[in-house]
Amino acid sequence: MYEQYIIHTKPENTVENGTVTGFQVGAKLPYYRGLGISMIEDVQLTIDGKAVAPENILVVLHGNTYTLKQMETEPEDRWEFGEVGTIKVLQPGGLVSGEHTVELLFNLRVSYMPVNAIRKYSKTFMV
Amino acid sequence: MYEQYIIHTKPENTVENGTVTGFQVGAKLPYYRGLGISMIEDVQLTIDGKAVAPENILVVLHGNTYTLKQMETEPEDRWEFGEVGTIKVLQPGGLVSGEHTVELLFNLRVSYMPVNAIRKYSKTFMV
Amino acid sequence: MADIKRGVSLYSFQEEYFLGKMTMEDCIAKAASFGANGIEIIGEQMVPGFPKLTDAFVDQWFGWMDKYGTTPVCHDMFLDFKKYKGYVMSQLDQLQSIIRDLKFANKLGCKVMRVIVSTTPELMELAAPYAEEYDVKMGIEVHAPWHIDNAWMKRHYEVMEKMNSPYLGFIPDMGTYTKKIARIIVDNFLRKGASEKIAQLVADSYEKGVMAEYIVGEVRSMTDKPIDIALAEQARHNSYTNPKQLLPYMNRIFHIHAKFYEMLDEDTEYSIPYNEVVAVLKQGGFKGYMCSEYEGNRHIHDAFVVNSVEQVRRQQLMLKKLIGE
Amino acid sequence: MADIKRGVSLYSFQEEYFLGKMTMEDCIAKAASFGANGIEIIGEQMVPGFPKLTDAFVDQWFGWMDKYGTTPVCHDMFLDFKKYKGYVMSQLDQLQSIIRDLKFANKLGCKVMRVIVSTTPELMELAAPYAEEYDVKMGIEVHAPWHIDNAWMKRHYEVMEKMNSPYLGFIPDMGTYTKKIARIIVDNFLRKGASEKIAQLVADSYEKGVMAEYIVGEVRSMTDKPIDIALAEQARHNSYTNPKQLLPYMNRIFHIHAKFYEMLDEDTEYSIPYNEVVAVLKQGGFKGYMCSEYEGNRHIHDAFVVNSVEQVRRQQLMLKKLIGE
Ligand SMILES: [Mn+2]
Ligand SMILES: [Mn+2]
Repeated sequence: MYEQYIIHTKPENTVENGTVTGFQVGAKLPYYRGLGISMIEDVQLTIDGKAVAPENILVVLHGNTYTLKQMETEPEDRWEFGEVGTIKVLQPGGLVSGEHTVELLFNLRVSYMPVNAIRKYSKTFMV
Repeated sequence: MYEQYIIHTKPENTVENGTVTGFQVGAKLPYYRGLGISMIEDVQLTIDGKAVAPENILVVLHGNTYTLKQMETEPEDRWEFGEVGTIKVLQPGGLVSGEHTVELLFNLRVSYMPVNAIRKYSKTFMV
Repeated sequence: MADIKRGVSLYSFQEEYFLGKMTMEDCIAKAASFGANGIEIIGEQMVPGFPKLTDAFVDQWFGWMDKYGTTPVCHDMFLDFKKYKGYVMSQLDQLQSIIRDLKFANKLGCKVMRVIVSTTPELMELAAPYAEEYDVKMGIEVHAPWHIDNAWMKRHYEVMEKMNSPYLGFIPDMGTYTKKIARIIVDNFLRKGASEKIAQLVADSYEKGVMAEYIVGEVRSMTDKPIDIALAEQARHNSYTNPKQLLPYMNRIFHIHAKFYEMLDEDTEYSIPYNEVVAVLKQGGFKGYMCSEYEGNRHIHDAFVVNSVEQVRRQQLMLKKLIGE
Repeated sequence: MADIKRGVSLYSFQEEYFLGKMTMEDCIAKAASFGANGIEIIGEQMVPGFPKLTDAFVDQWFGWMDKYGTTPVCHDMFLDFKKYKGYVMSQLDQLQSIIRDLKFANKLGCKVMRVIVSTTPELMELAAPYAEEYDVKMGIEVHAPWHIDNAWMKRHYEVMEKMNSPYLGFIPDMGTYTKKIARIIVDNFLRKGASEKIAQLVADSYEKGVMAEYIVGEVRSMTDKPIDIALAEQARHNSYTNPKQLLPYMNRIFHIHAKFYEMLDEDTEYSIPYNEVVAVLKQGGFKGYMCSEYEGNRHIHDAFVVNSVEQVRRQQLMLKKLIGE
């Protein structure tokens, strides 16, 4: 459900002050009402089969940037339904040109569900 | 349920024409309404940890003697609720005097149950 | 005189009968001694040579009824559609089996036959004319975890409406109103090695009305122990629904199985709120028999001597008060 | 004028909204165009900045209502009691969350609030005075596989009776009357690799009303494939009960979720026999709104372009005929 919409835009390198600090993808939350950020229990990104370390993932929502650690304690701000957020990966040099496969996984703690919803999608792009 | 009543009397050697042809135990069916014999899908007897071959087991009910094979095609005759039947084991020489452990298992195909009821009990006797 | 009548299913005394401590006559006498003058039997359980009935047995049966002032009320029928391994009996053979039981019930003077829940609505439709012929009402047993308005029973209800026959109806088993999981069942699991903590969780959650799916899910997240999982699964096999659900169906209810697990005293069944249940039956104008169905025996007989007679005595006293005899 | 009123939960258009193909105004306009003048929303789904409501948004909301001749009817509330990992919110914090949603509903002119099924009866009792204060009726959603007389709902019913407040009641979700498992759900499983044979077995058995326990048991005896087992488990998550079951509770029913999976044409929902359901609601004298709740979207959007608008149009036409407008 909503899995195929998880990765909204293809990976692009992140350039900050003229330096490539990593790469980023546009993403949507695969859940039908949006969710307070502290309930997004985990975001995992795998690039070409290799998992990115959690500390190298940032989530940017309507101008607010969160580390996964910071997300745990933010119940008020929400990832709205249909909102395009940005998942940033800190990886100096970013991605070399060519084919890359991205897998993005969301682990959502939805209170009325007996177990967390884990939803993921994988897609290959030319970067 | 009813398991502890499966073995009704302790094993005794069966003497026929002066020869010990095997041994036998008195038994009750562990089910609350009795059952047509063809629905007693299996009877297994283990003596001192060793399973008796199916062809060496006979079931005697109110004067009728059945091999396990014969039981498969007898729907009319019933093992009544609470009835003491006899499980005979063909084993020339029978049991030597001393301690013996008997395990008796019934596999019952009860139509309204999604899977067969398998009920067994094990007991040690001085023979 | 109260509209609701009292009876006992001799099933209740199965432990003593099985052990040879009570004969069928003893069972009937005990029921009568509690003022429960309706007698329900499982033919297969206590009538030797079932389904054959000898004239001698039939004479004796009615002799007992006279002697103890009792009335035959109901025969509980089973349908062995898996008589042979790997083979399911044809529908016409199944129908023959039902007719066999209708004749059996008729000969014993039972005006009601309990039909086992797995019987299909199609078969009930085919059997209805025979029910009329033998003057025996066929009631599909509404047994937990089924309930009177679930999908299976809806199909049965459609057949009842379509046939428009007074010979088809429901026999609600009061196990459907199990508000607390029987502690004798939980204790049995504990004797088999289930964990105290899981037992507490299952019993508490069940009583709160938590959906079985959630209980099983939570227990699975805590343990892999098969006996603990099996205990959690009890939440699927037991059920509690609001007895008010019977009200739209009262014209189709002519008999009740007064299932019980444990009478604590002469007023209280541990699991089933009989005060609620009987209040609804009165409100709905129920006029048939409530027959005791003691279910505790096989959950305790591994560890205790069963006293079915005392259990039935207590339940009958409770029913008498609740009915307002 | 017919007693039963028609509305749409904007949830129905979630696919198009999510993809940016429709705005909230478009959703309201479409509902109105089908003569469904009651508007239900999930605040969290479509109101940016929920739970805050700016004056500008509120003005716009009522502006839309005027423009399209619609009426705010219901806000669907959620209760995030697991906001922090490993921690369950205290009861008082949960109450605050409910009050927050009551205020939200009140500001948008909704006289009804859908309370999510996992909400405890104790919490409803605590919240009842606030429902009265904000003049918003709280209806616990009776969502499959729960049903209106099962254990959890019985406890809710007891609170309703105890509080004797017109502000507490039930919102039956018509998913409870799913007679056939949605073929779009089965097809989704087939796309994920489930076996044709298992799919057929599950769909047929479910339609026959076979208890989920038996369906899962049979499938497990045939295969170990996780996707096949998951398909069998659908029999646990779906449910069909006799809609007559609503009759004893009509005085507690003030709103209906007209859940649907697939409208085949303008008369037929594949899974849910709306003719049966509406007949019971009429018989019971229901006078509230039935709001379309299109559930098909997420079961087909992996393979098809969703057309929620056409689906809702068909359902509204069906409802109009059945209601007898
Ligand atoms: Mn019963
Ligand atoms: Mn709903």
